[in-house]
Amino acid sequence: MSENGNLKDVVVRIGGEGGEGVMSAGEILTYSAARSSYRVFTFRTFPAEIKGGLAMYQFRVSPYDIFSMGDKLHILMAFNQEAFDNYSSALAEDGVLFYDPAECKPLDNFTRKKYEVPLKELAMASGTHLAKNMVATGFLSAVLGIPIEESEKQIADKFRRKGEKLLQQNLNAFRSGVEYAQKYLDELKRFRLGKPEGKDKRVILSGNQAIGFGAIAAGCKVAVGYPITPASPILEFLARHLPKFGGKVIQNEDEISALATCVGASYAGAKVLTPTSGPGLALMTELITYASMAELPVVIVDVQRAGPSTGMPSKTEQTDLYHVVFGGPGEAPRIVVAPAHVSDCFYQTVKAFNLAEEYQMPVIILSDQVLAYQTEAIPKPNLESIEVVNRLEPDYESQNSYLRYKITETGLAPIAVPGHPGFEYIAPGLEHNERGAPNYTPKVHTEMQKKRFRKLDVLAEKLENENDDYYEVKGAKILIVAWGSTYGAVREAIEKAEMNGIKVSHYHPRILNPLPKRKIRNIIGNYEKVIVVEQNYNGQFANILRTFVDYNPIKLNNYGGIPFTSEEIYNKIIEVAK
Amino acid sequence: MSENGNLKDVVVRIGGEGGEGVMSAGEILTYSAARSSYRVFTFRTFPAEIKGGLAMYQFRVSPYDIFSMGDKLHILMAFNQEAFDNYSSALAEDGVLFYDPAECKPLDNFTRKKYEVPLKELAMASGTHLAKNMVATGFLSAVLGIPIEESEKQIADKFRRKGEKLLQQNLNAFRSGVEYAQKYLDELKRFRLGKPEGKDKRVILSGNQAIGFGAIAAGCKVAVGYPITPASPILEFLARHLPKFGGKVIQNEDEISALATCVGASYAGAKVLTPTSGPGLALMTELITYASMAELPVVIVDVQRAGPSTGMPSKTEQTDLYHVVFGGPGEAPRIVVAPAHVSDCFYQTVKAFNLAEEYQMPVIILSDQVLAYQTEAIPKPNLESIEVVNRLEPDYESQNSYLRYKITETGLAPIAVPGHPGFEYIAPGLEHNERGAPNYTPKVHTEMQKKRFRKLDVLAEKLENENDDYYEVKGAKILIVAWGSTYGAVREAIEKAEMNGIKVSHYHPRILNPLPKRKIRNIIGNYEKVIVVEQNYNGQFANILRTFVDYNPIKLNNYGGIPFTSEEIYNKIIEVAK
Amino acid sequence: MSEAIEKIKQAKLEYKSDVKPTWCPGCGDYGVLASFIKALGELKIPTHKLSIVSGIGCSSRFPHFVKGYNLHTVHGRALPVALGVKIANPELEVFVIGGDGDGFAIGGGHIPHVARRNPDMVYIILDNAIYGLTKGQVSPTSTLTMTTTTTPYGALEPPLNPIMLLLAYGASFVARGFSSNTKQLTQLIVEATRHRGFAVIQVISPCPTFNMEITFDFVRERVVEIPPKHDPTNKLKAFELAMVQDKIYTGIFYREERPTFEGNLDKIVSKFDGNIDELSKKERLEKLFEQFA
Amino acid sequence: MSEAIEKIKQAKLEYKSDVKPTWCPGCGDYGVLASFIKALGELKIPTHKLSIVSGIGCSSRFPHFVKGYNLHTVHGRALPVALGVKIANPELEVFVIGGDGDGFAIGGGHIPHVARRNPDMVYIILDNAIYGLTKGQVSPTSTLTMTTTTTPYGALEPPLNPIMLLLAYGASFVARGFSSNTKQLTQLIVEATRHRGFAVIQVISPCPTFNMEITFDFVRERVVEIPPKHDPTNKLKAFELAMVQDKIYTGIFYREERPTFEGNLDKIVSKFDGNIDELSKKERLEKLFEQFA
Ligand SMILES: Cc1ncc(C[n+]2csc(CCOP(=O)(O)OP(=O)(O)O)c2C)c(N)n1
Ligand SMILES: Cc1ncc(C[n+]2csc(CCOP(=O)(O)OP(=O)(O)O)c2C)c(N)n1
Ligand code: SF4
Ligand code: SF4
Ligand SMILES: [Mg+2]
Ligand SMILES: [Mg+2]
Repeated sequence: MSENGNLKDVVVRIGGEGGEGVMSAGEILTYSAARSSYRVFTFRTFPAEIKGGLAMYQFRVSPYDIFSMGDKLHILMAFNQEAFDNYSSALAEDGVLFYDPAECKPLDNFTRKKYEVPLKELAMASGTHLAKNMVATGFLSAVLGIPIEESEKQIADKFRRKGEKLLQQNLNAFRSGVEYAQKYLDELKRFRLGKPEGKDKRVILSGNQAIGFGAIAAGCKVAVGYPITPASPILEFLARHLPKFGGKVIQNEDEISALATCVGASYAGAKVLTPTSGPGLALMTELITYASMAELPVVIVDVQRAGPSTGMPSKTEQTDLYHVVFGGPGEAPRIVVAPAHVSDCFYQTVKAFNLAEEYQMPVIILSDQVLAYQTEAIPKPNLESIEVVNRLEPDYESQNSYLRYKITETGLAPIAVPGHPGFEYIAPGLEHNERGAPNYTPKVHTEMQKKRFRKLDVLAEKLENENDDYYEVKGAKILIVAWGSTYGAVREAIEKAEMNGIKVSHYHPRILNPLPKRKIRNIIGNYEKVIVVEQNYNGQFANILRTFVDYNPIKLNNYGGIPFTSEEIYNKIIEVAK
Repeated sequence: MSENGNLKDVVVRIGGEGGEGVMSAGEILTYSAARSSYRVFTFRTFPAEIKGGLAMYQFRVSPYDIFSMGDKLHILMAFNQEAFDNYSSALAEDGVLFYDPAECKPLDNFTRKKYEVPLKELAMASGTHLAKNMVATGFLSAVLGIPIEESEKQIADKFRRKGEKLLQQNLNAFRSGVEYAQKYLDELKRFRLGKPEGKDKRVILSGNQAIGFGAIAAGCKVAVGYPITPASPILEFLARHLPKFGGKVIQNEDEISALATCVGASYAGAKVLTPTSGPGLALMTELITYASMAELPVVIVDVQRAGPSTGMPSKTEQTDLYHVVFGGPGEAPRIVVAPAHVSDCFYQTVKAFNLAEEYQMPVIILSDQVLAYQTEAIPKPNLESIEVVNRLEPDYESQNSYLRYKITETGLAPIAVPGHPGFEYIAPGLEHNERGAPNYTPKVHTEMQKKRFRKLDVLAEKLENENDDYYEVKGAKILIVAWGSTYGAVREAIEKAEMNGIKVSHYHPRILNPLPKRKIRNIIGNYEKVIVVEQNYNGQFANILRTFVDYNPIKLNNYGGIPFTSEEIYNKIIEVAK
Repeated sequence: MSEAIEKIKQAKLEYKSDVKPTWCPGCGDYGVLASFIKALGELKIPTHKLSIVSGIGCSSRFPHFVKGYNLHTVHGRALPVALGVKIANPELEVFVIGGDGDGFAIGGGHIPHVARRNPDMVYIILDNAIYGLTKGQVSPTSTLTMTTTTTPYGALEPPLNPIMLLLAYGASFVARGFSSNTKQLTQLIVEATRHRGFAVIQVISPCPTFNMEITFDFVRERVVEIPPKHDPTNKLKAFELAMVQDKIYTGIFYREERPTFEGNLDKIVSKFDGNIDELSKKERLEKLFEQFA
Repeated sequence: MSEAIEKIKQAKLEYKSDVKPTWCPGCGDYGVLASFIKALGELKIPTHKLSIVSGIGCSSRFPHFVKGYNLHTVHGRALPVALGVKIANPELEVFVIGGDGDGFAIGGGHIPHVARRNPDMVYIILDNAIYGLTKGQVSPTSTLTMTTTTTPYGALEPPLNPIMLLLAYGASFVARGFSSNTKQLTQLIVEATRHRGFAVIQVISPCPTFNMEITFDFVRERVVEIPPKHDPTNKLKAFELAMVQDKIYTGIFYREERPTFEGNLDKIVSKFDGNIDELSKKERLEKLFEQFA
């Protein structure tokens, strides 16, 4: 809480039936806040079904910097009984419930403060029961003190295309929500947000969008995909925007062909990307090994969802790490990059393209469902600070006969781009000699396996000296190791621990394969206790650490399909600190 | 060497151009020896191309028990120069070369004994140059003392269908080979084999055939596959023989559909199998996770070949372990079984079917190219000793409503077989409640993940108390851990070490997932040095041990595409023992 | 058999499961579900002999809503899974139900091979010319130039013509229905089920949520029954009818009688006397071992 | 440019690579290779503008034997890989060469989608009605009842008819050749290459090692050139011709002119002024960021 008794940040969840407009209510509030320079953080789930099933939109808003979607709710807005039943227990001690009395009856044993908001009734009065969500939007804008005009502008944008009548009905609904809130405003004063800090230029992006931006900035020229939740928005973003940068985007008949087309385009000289999720990634397995064998740069984005099999397409999990590191028959080197938050999605995507070009192999970006849809108001990426790497081409003037797969100390040899006379070569899936011709002798296979893996060694060696993923706190005895989207929850848990006198360091590697083993051993060696936080059953990264640095850490796992709260992590810190 | 100066066993390699009949020469010799109660062991490679390229057939024959294909060659029969160039260095100190002077000129610096055998000339004299291989067969029969009549019977069987003329030409060629040998017989006396020990009934099987027999014995009713080297012979064996046991075999349009059809047949109540190799296995990844999620028994045989990608289809490697243990997005439990030798192929396949039925999940049998084609004269499997397990079905008289995915202590619940009224259920790929209906709540997903993995815990616990894969030598300070087809080479290396005064124990687990961790820790704890022997670059099983029992062993790896010799392993033992 | 079991048996004609459809209001798939259940009733198929297999998609949720020994598998693989169900237990009435994307995009490689094999099963394609479940991407049957989330500047490829494909593959019963014409659709499903062989019905089943081109109105304006004079055993004529673009013909384009796959497989097995118990199995195995001795 | 480069350029019409074909003596594929190289010479395609893409199979070894910017990919995926090559560099002359199994079994799901897109490339199917490389298993074009290693009791399914499939998919040039008729085949390859769009040639290319039914003699007895009166723009007539079973027609069944896929893609890009350098790229990115602020 800030000095005047107001909350420093407010966590709001809106819950209702899929199709009731929960998402658009949340989005309007988010954008209005962010455009007014507030920090915002969002998280959402929806049922995999199109209509029906419980949907929720959660956002956290603050005038100060925040790292995650927050833990306990300060506000729950329940459109119906199911939302109350499922979410009311997530309310903080001092949290409040807003509910539509027409659709929801809080149970007798519910002890938090509750307020009726007659969503349906007010919507009907505005002309359509479909505008329930606009009533809620107005009501929450007023309670939080988010500028009304911003929201109205958005509603106007949203409904203009759909006709004047609908627009008016929705605006009226919004206003009736604002008005209805007035009677509670005094009582709810502590939810009103202060003026935001700083005024840096921000853009509001989801993780998926930030990856799309990263691809464009890195020079992606061909993107091919097959729709799959929660990765489709990347393909959709690129389909709309990549052509503006001379790029070509196509939806193929499946994931196998999506990666196949990327492989062909990469051979022909283009930077390529294909976005997918678990089931699609599984189908790409064979071609990943081909790209690794033929040493072609490709970037694959795996937006993880909860598995196994079709699993829970609209829920989150970090369960594909094993597959991207160890999956695939034979032994085929690849690089794995895991962004930690929305702005990181942008920078790590640029890095992924650079690594693919430099190391001539598949690079897999591991995102997940939370990061995919999480919307954050991030500082606008600085394009000047970005370095773009392009593949090393041979000296086309050279008179030496061209050896595409020359065995070198680094494992790397220049890639000829088709169209250059005298540099014709074949990209083979068979084991091959330096020219690419099939060769199955033990010597050649042994040397070629070493050569291909040597490229990972070169990268690992570089990583030994990079430290931007290590957040060291002097005097800490506990280290948290985590990866991917758990970043924010970990940082907030560490802040909370610090406030309670426990110092904790944080190592959050962005490149998960290869690993800088000496560096990790050194880091780990400085702590009495190491906790690996990840969202899966097996403790996949923890197990990888056991293998590669022979260290058996404490594991904190969660695998219910919804992200860690910082409280879960904080509690573990307390437990371990004892 | 045995007392009279004769060799205890003889290792022979025949090398020539693909299409010159190297394989059939080898096979005739093998069968003749085995039918005369000799122990035999074979190994072969051929070029992935159909015709052309170097092909070789190696066999080791002995009147006494043997475990592997042997190391250095006693005899090399070179059909052409390429065979000499590639294989002459594999000859033992006292090994001898037989070569066709028309096609091959030993280099001047070749120091071993060499003998001309005019294969082509003698073949032409018999009527066709195509019968070179028969000349060689006759010559080697005489040198080794393998009964001539057995070979003649086989030649007759082989050529009868092709017409009397061809048959006579080949028989003549064979006989001229026998005759030609007479002049060397004295000088080559030490290669003549003694009378074989024992007279137990033996069958001559390759690993692939033994797997086919195992499937039939276990009650397989549907086999579906897509051809791929080196797994096709399993499908071909079953296509011919399974219908005799009421089973159905089909070749599908790809590996995805092959596993899909197996999954459907398993649901309908049949025991199913699909054989494949790396690239096909990669394509099955998604459906493996589905079978795991829907808890359907399926047996997949992965006959490993050298990778990555298309790699070296006709060469061997143990590089799919990572994929079968860790591959697949989400977290989907599965069992991995690795037979160690030909007779083990039979028994482990029966076990794989039993495990699939009992634990209701995919079971992957990891074989490899050597084991696939290696022919061994094994004691005829005793069908009475075999236990066949069938899936647990519900009590169809029960009045309780049927919960296919009931959460139980073992994770197991009965599977209803279609056709029983009142027990209809859906096999879902989505996360589901106990009835199979979609459910995405954190509680259900968490409990279901635990339930599915609990089945592996139950199996691992059982394995803690089984010790038939541990060959303990009292007083040994060194332990070799190995898996799959390296068995024979390891056993012979250990025998050799023992003869040289170094005691070595051997742990050769057949089930590679799940692992009995306490048992392994106990075993390992008894040794000063532990060497993990495997045929891959990364040391996959060694790394798995690091993860699951926190032990970092010494690694012995080889990844050239041809199997370990016992000498390589023996040398490592010597090095480690120092 | 206990009383309870008797009761369950009597209740077997109640086809609806206790999972409620989650389709959008107005989705064409409701009409197909209704027709399907009516057809099952008419055919008197007991639920324990029923097996519905699907892939992934809005339409592929179908098997959750009907009682039976069903499988809700992975995207695009329903047909080969169903083939396995049928060959392992030819007694079951097997239906495959799924969408245009599931069938003709990711699953497109399986249809030719199942079609030419001619297993006795029914494949109902709920064609809405869009990816519904993933929220509105272009599908193989979407119209040329159609804008969708992944084709913001218009689709670049002419749609596939499912009827032509199935004719070319050798499906032995090929028909088209419209989800709003439940009477005709019910009859098509009944006939397809009675047909011995691989019977396919393409059902035009609009998605009012995401497809703004192939709407109910669009279809209604173009739908025409195949003229009764059409000879459904003439494949070339069927092609001709299928090539018509300005009308949407419904009814049976083609039918032919030929041996079923499971029947052919049984013929192989019965070469060897199919009556196998544990004892004769062991005897036969011993005999087979002899061949390798 | 140095002298050496000049020399390489002059040598560009020597198409043979230094990898020697490893096909069996007598394999039909030799005739196709000869015809292909002749056609390249006639078309004067320089090797640095040539890209041959294949999957896996005896026939798929093809790109190793011809100089070019080639890819020898994985089983069944040559077409989508080639599509990528073409869209990333429309200047290249792209050929896909592979077998009946590679194309119609494991790769069968890709053909419809590449065909309807109509990229300007040539697909040559070396159809031996068998799996050669894996030593003699049944293929999608093997004849009904054929015995092979995996069908010891005879194949149970009628073969697919590649020409009919390609017509149904919307391929814009569909032809058939015979590996022994290298003169006709060379001309078909030349015409297919000149055709702007997706051109497919099914070449009957017998496998004397494993296919004892579709032998050279068998084909020679049945092969007939398509009568010159055939109108290759009439799709229904093309179907009729393709359905003939007792003869093996060779020549062009069908051709049609329509926009190419890469052309369509370029149209989208050119909506936005395709001249992009690093500077304008940054400007455009900044503008795009504005939309999200
Ligand atoms: C391997 C894989 N790729 C992608 C998806 C995502 N996905 C689910 S349904 C679907 C397409 C749905 O379209 P359609 O089959 O036409 O069914 P509809 O929803 O329109 O009924 C896709 C792409 C998936 N589940 N699995
Ligand atoms: C995923 C995968 N499955 C199976 C194989 C094995 N395989 C290699 S070639 C081939 C079929 C060859 O037949 P075809 O395409 O007709 O070519 P041909 O050899 O007859 O020219 C198969 C099944 C493979 N390489 N990859
Ligand atoms: S999205 Fe379309 S297909 Fe899916 S349920 Fe809604 S209306 Fe039906
Ligand atoms: S096996 Fe057949 S297709 Fe392959 S090279 Fe030999 S003849 Fe040609
Ligand atoms: Mg659809
Ligand atoms: Mg073929």
